[in-house]
Amino acid sequence: MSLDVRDLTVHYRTLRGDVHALDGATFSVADGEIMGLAGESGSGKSTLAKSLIRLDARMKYVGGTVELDGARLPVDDQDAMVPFRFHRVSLIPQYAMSALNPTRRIGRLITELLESRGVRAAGLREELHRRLDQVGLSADVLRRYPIELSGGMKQRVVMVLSTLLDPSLLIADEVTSALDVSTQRAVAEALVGFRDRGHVTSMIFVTHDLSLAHQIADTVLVMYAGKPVEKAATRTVIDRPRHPYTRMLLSALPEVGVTYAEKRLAGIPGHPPALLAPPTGCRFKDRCPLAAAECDEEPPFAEIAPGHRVACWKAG
Amino acid sequence: MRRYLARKIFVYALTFFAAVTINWMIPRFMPGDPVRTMLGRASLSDPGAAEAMRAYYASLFGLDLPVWQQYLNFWGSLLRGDLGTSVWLFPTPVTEVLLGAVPYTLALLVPAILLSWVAGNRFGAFAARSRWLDNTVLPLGYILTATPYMWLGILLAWSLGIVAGVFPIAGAYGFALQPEWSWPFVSSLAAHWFLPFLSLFLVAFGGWAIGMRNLIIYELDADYSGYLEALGAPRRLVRRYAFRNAVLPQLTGLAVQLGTIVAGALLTEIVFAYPGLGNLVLQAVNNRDFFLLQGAFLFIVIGVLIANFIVDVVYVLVDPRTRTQMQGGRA
Amino acid sequence: MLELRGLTKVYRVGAFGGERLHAVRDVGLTVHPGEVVSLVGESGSGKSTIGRMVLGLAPPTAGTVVYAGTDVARLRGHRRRKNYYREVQGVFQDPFSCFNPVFTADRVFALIRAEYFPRATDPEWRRRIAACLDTVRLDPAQVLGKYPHQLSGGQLQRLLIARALLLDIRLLVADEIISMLDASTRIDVLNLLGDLKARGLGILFITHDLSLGTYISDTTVILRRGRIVESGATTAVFDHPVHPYTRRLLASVPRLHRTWAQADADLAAAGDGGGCLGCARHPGGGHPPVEVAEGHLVGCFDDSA
Amino acid sequence: MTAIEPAPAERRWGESLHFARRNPKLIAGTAVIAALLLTGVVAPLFIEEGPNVYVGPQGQPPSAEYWLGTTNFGQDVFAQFAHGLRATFLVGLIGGGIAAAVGMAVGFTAGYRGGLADEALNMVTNIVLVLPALVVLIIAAAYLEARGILVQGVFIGLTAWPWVARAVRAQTLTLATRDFVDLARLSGRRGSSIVFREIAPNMSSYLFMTFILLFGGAILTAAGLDFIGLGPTQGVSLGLMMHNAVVWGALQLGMWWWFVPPGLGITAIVGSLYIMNVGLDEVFNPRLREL
Amino acid sequence: GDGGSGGYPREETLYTTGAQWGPPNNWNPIMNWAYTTGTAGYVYEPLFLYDPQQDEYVPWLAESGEWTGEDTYEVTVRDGVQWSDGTPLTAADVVFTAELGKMESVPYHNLWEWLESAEAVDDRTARFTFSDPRHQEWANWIYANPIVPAHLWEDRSEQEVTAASNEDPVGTGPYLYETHSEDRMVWAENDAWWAREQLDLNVAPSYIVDIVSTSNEVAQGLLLQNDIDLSNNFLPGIDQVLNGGSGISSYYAEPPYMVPANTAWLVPNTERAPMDDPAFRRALAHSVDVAQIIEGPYGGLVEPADPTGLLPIWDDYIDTATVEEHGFGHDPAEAETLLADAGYEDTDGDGLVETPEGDPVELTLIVPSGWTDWMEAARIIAEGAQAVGIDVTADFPDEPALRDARETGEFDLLLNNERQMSNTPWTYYDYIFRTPIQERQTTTNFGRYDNGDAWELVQELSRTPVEDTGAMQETIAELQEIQLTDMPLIPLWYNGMWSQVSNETWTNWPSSADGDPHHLPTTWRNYNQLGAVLTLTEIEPAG
Ligand SMILES: Nc1ncnc2c1ncn2[C@@H]1O[C@H](COP(=O)(O)OP(=O)(O)OP(=O)(O)O)[C@@H](O)[C@H]1O
Ligand SMILES: Nc1ncnc2c1ncn2[C@@H]1O[C@H](COP(=O)(O)OP(=O)(O)OP(=O)(O)O)[C@@H](O)[C@H]1O
Ligand SMILES: [Mg+2]
Ligand SMILES: [Mg+2]
Repeated sequence: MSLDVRDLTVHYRTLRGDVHALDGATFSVADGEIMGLAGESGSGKSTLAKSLIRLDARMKYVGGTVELDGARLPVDDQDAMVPFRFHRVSLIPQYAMSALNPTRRIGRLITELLESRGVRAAGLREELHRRLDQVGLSADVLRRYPIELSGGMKQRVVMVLSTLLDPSLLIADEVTSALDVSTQRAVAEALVGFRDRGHVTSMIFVTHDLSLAHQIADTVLVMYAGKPVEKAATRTVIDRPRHPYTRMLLSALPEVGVTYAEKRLAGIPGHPPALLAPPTGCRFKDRCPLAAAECDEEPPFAEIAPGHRVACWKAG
Repeated sequence: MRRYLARKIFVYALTFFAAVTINWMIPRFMPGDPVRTMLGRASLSDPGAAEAMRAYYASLFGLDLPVWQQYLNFWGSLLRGDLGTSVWLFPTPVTEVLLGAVPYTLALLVPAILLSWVAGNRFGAFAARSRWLDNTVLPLGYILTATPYMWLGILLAWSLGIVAGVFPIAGAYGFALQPEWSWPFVSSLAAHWFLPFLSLFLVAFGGWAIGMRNLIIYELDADYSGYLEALGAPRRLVRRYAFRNAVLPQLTGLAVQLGTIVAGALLTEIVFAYPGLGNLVLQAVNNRDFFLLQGAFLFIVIGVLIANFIVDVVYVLVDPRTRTQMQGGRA
Repeated sequence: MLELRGLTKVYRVGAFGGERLHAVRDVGLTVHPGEVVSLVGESGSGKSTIGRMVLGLAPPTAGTVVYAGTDVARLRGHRRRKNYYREVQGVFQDPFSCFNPVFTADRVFALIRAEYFPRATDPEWRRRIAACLDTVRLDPAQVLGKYPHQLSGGQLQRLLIARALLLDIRLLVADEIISMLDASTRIDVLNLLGDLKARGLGILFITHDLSLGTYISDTTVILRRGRIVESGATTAVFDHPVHPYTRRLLASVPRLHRTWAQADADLAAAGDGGGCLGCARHPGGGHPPVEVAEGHLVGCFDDSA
Repeated sequence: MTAIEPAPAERRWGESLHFARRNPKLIAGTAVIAALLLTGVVAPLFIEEGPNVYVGPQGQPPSAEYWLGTTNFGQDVFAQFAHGLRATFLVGLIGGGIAAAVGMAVGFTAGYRGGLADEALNMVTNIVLVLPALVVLIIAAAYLEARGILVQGVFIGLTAWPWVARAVRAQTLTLATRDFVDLARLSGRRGSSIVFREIAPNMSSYLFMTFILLFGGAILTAAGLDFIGLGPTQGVSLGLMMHNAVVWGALQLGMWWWFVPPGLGITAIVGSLYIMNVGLDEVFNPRLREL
Repeated sequence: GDGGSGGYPREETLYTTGAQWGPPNNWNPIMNWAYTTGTAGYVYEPLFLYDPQQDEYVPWLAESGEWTGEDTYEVTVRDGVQWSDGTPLTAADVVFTAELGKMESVPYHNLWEWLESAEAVDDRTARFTFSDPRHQEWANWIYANPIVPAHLWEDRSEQEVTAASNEDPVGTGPYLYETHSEDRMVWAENDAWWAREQLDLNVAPSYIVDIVSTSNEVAQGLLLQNDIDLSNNFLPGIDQVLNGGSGISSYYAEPPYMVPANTAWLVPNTERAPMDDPAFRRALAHSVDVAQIIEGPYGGLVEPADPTGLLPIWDDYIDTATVEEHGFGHDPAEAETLLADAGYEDTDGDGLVETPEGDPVELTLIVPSGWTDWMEAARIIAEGAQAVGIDVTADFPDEPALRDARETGEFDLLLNNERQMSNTPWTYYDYIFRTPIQERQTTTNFGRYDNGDAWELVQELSRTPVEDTGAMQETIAELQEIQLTDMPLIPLWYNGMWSQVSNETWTNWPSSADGDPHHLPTTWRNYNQLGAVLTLTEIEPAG
């Protein structure tokens, strides 16, 4: 068991009250697993990703536990988290384009960061070059400033840097959303390559695009309104989704070849609930065609088949 | 990079041209013609003598030529370093008068600017560190920048000079001394220099501290800081990066603020009767010596231009971003 | 109805505009009433620039945009431009940035009213808006009087379409209007465009997502570095891509039922060596657009240019 | 949703008000300004004689009768202070107002028009920026035979605008790339109304803060001019009071009540304006709020 | 202060300030409006000194001088006087100096309007022959103008004479140029000064450091800190210090403390109505509350002027009977009566009078902006005038503008005090009455008062020998009669010869007290010729 998250709850403090952006997430990621984390915008994907490594000033840890490789990850204590960061848990942020200090040469930045974490940079130089090579960058980039690189290059530099210490868990938050299809593919495949070579043990790959998750993830966790609604092996989620939300989401995806004239697809009516005061019970019930009285009670995130969990009364 | 500097130099050249032209206009389009000022002071009661003297001075100042020729001559003599003759200190050349004063002004300005900039930036970065410092010390910074230069000068002169009698409050060095490399002279020079320097320093210091504090907050909030923290970088490193990046806009700020600080130096010199450009400007105004005034103006503008240029060059050297943009690369 | 001929756009960048950037080069295409033309290409290929030129927001460096027989670049004067915008409108990628955040969302309607219908009475105007909102399937009560942040991206995007429909438009330039939307709302907007097309509207549909391109478009134009590399009927282009770039794009599209590996395998199975199929007939590396099938054109350009 | 965070108006104003009420900097700054403004507006109404009338004994320290003492000639320092506040606020208003107007006009035009207009205006801005304002003002003031607060304000305004123009230009440039500007053009709007009705409202808080800084700057500049003796030839201002106090030997004679209040007044006004500005920044700018 | 260590020994150095307002840059005695303080007096010396207190001409470079005929005057130059380069002073130097005046741009060019020739009869005798023997004016010239060395100056062009800074001054006086910098001028004692032997005079300070004034208040600070021994600045509020036993003293121990040095006049433009009406001018004169000016801005540092405006040194020339009859003082009631009698009534009920023709009276009194004491005075004058119904407002244009208005006659009322103390009241009457009126009145008669008879009298006075006080008094009485009835100018107060000294380092300063010397303790321009230089021979180290 690489990562084990139990009831993790994180809120955002705002003027009007707490935004329940992550409300009791329970899931686990196995060694070597790439877990796709999918869901609509605002469903809490980034919140989950961030809370596993560093809560920002606006975020408030409310409850739950995280275990990494059998040891408790002190996500509630930012100072205690420091030793874990980079070494054990690492992140490729959503803002990879602007993640590098614009006034430092990349090589120097990496050296300084490593030294500050007590790692001798010289010892890692060769490995660094090798990994840059793996993602198709020449060692030359180390002498350049971030501004001199294209978006895709920066993305890959961040990727290499984040995984340099072979973390157990890598969180990649929408790392490809801003790229066009061919670059997106290259980056995504590079990530898989990292896992295959053991640079990272397991990975959470955040995306809003299920078809992209399908390309590289072993399992997919679908979130809705701050809660996980379904987790299963990727094929299972794509081919035999059990949660009505997942199903509707998939049916709304146009595929190459499908045309309006031939097959008119339908979206999901309605809106996700406001997370300031989330409704009780199942959060999808207002938009769910199957909703019934029992949905007023919150469905458990139950395992209905091995490795397949769904939070729906009707899924059973 | 070369193109960037070329462009800058072009702007500076244009500014210089505009300044010189304005400058040339000063004595010519001001009320109270300089020749009449001279005559007035010579108190000639005889109309004939007055007329003769008038013609004499008019030709001396070159005011009897057609306007366009005056303008060209002005450029000509300017390039020879000749700024004309002072009316007030007739017949001393303006350049000579100014060169006597410039060292004092520079002696105040250069250390005040550099030290306040360095100290203000350090302090601002330091204050942004804690809520407590931020709330107690920074208001002080605001008060300091809001203080009129001369008022701070007055307060210092009054409290430390007149009441406490610790510092002298007039002149550049003791009146009993002659410039020489001796301990009494140097210490006297320093004692006279200190208060005007201090008031300049303090006001400017406040401004830099606040600027830095605001910038560093933005920098600490920037994505790259967040990334560093997510990778567990110690606050020291994050702050160092933030500081370095925040210093860059402060450098530009230096260029923008230069004029204000120079103005502050002029006012401070007046308060402390420090024999620099400020006092000259004041006397030039009081004595309607527009040739001196234009000379002082030109000196100051050139000084500010040079300083601006230095800042620009330094900026290019320290900020990689400008360099790439200059190469036409896209951000 | 809309015809682009030899459209070229060169931006001057760098200090003093010393560098030139060829954003669009020699692009020609037509949009007929009731036709959806997809403009597909990677980021920076010049799609938006074409859209902006069509909308008269950027003057072309060379070539012409001809709409209903008139050259758009020649539409000098406020009145003429207004008349053009009465028939041609645009909707942009980012619905949030299309609304002025300090005003309520329906200000976009008010602007149209102020410029085009200054004499409309309030009830008349309300009726008109209601009709348009109905077309885009929005409930007036839900969207009017609200600030942009109180509405979802899909709602905002639909408001923008409704805004365009207030005028009797004949042509809509839709620049990546769905890429910012969630999968669940995307399809609604696409369906809406489909409905409009059915009513005879010509649509220039700009996207970098090929899978969306096929859903409603009749014609697909693939753009690369400002040039058209392949164009033709959507089905033709997707089913029989000729240019290697098109094929590479298609293979990179993440699809639900086919992984990248499978796509590569398929290509390999088809014996695709990665060359341009058009070049088979025009050897010698690079050729101007040629017709490989009816209405299916392929251009092969030297990349170094 | 991607990185673009909407800056929603209603919530913004509502939140702004919320934070404004809770922001000690803003409250303190506003309170001081209000108090001084009130003094400047109201107190002169109760002072029957003008500020320059000899009303009492000469050179008296503060007392119950003369709150801030009297000058060498027996003028009431408080009366001068109150009138001076008025003049000082006026100069700030005129100078700041004109600088803001010119700076915005130039900034908006340069930023929105772009191209040649931008190049030219940029050049002008850079030139004026580099010329040391006070020296230019000294010359301009020396040029005038009779100087009033109004003219002083106008002159100050005409030299203080360049950095505003720069800042507004930069802001306009970013805002002009926002799609709603293009959309307004598609709605048949003219350039000028796009600038003033679409772009400017988005910068309102920024523009307001700019004005505050200009206001304070104008006051300081005016004080400097007054101090050199190039202040208004009629009337009182705080700078002129300082000038008079110094000229009449208040320092040497230890008449602190003569030279402390005007300087303190200026510092209080400008300092409060600056602090208000930080307060406003914190109110409008969510990123600064937690600090 | 920190002046104690190093440099010039404090007890041998005299620190002065108040005359030099800009960096020292000019040691040319011909440019008498621009030379560095001390150039005339310390370095270049005149033939005579004039002691105004004693009304005495003190032979200086001249051993004697007398009118040898109706039109001729002969000077005998002192024997054994040497220029500081060792060359002896001769009559040729005197003649040369006078002849410099033939250059148009030399300030005393108009000397040659009435001087016919100057010649050196022998080494020690110079003879002047006059076309118009103006005794008073000549007496003035002969002490006011220092002699320059012919052997160094004779090759100089007009420009070098009148517009060069003459660095390296070579004179005959008690001091030599030592050094100068931006803010000071240092003079060192001339050990070879002729007066040591010949007159047994010795200047006490080995050094004089004259500090450039940047402002009065700075001078005040320096004086109070004993960094300065003699300050010739106007120091408002100094009376508080003088009374405080601080070692600072002035000429008089009681108000006005200062020696009256010139008269401040209210100048009405007599070419403009209603100032062209003597009755109106008289009424205006009665409205001015001089006492309030003296108490207010001046804090008692000045005295009200005599109705004739003559300085106290000229008390003997005041015709008391005339003053008795026509004199005036602050008397609002009288002013109102005078106005009413002359037909100035308030016809429209605004509290302000109109002219007999019914035109409104709206007058502006101008003084230069920044001249704070005068600005205050102007306000008080305006208030006084308002109080009697004359609408006067004070306005403060810039000095050049004011000067221009003054010269061209584009003004209603102004203040002026440009005539200083001198050897004869003739200089005052010249100032008041000189005609014909020029397009520009640059130095005299700013009010453009045109009275040919009066000017005849002034010229007559000019020709009266200076010893003939009786004749002078007669002519002056007639002038005073005209002056007091016609009121071309309204005298207000005597400006002081601002002078405050510190007794810390130097004592025995001149004062009015018995036993103290009586010379003028000042460094002001042209006052050395009035005997101020003698102060230096009388002060004593305090130590
Ligand atoms: N700083 C914040 N303050 C208040 N609420 C926030 C903040 N950040 C995010 N939220 C809210 O928390 C919820 C979850 O946000 P989160 O960023 O985790 O979503 P996401 O699934 O990553 O969406 P996206 O696909 O847009 O990145 C949303 O409703 C969002 O509005
Ligand atoms: N105003 C401009 N000035 C200079 N260059 C520009 C400008 N607008 C666009 N460009 C450049 O022109 C090229 C084409 O840009 P365009 O926006 O048309 O691409 P796009 O295909 O729409 O890309 P995306 O998918 O990212 O929107 C790009 O290289 C871009 O940087
Ligand atoms: Mg996210
Ligand atoms: Mg685009």
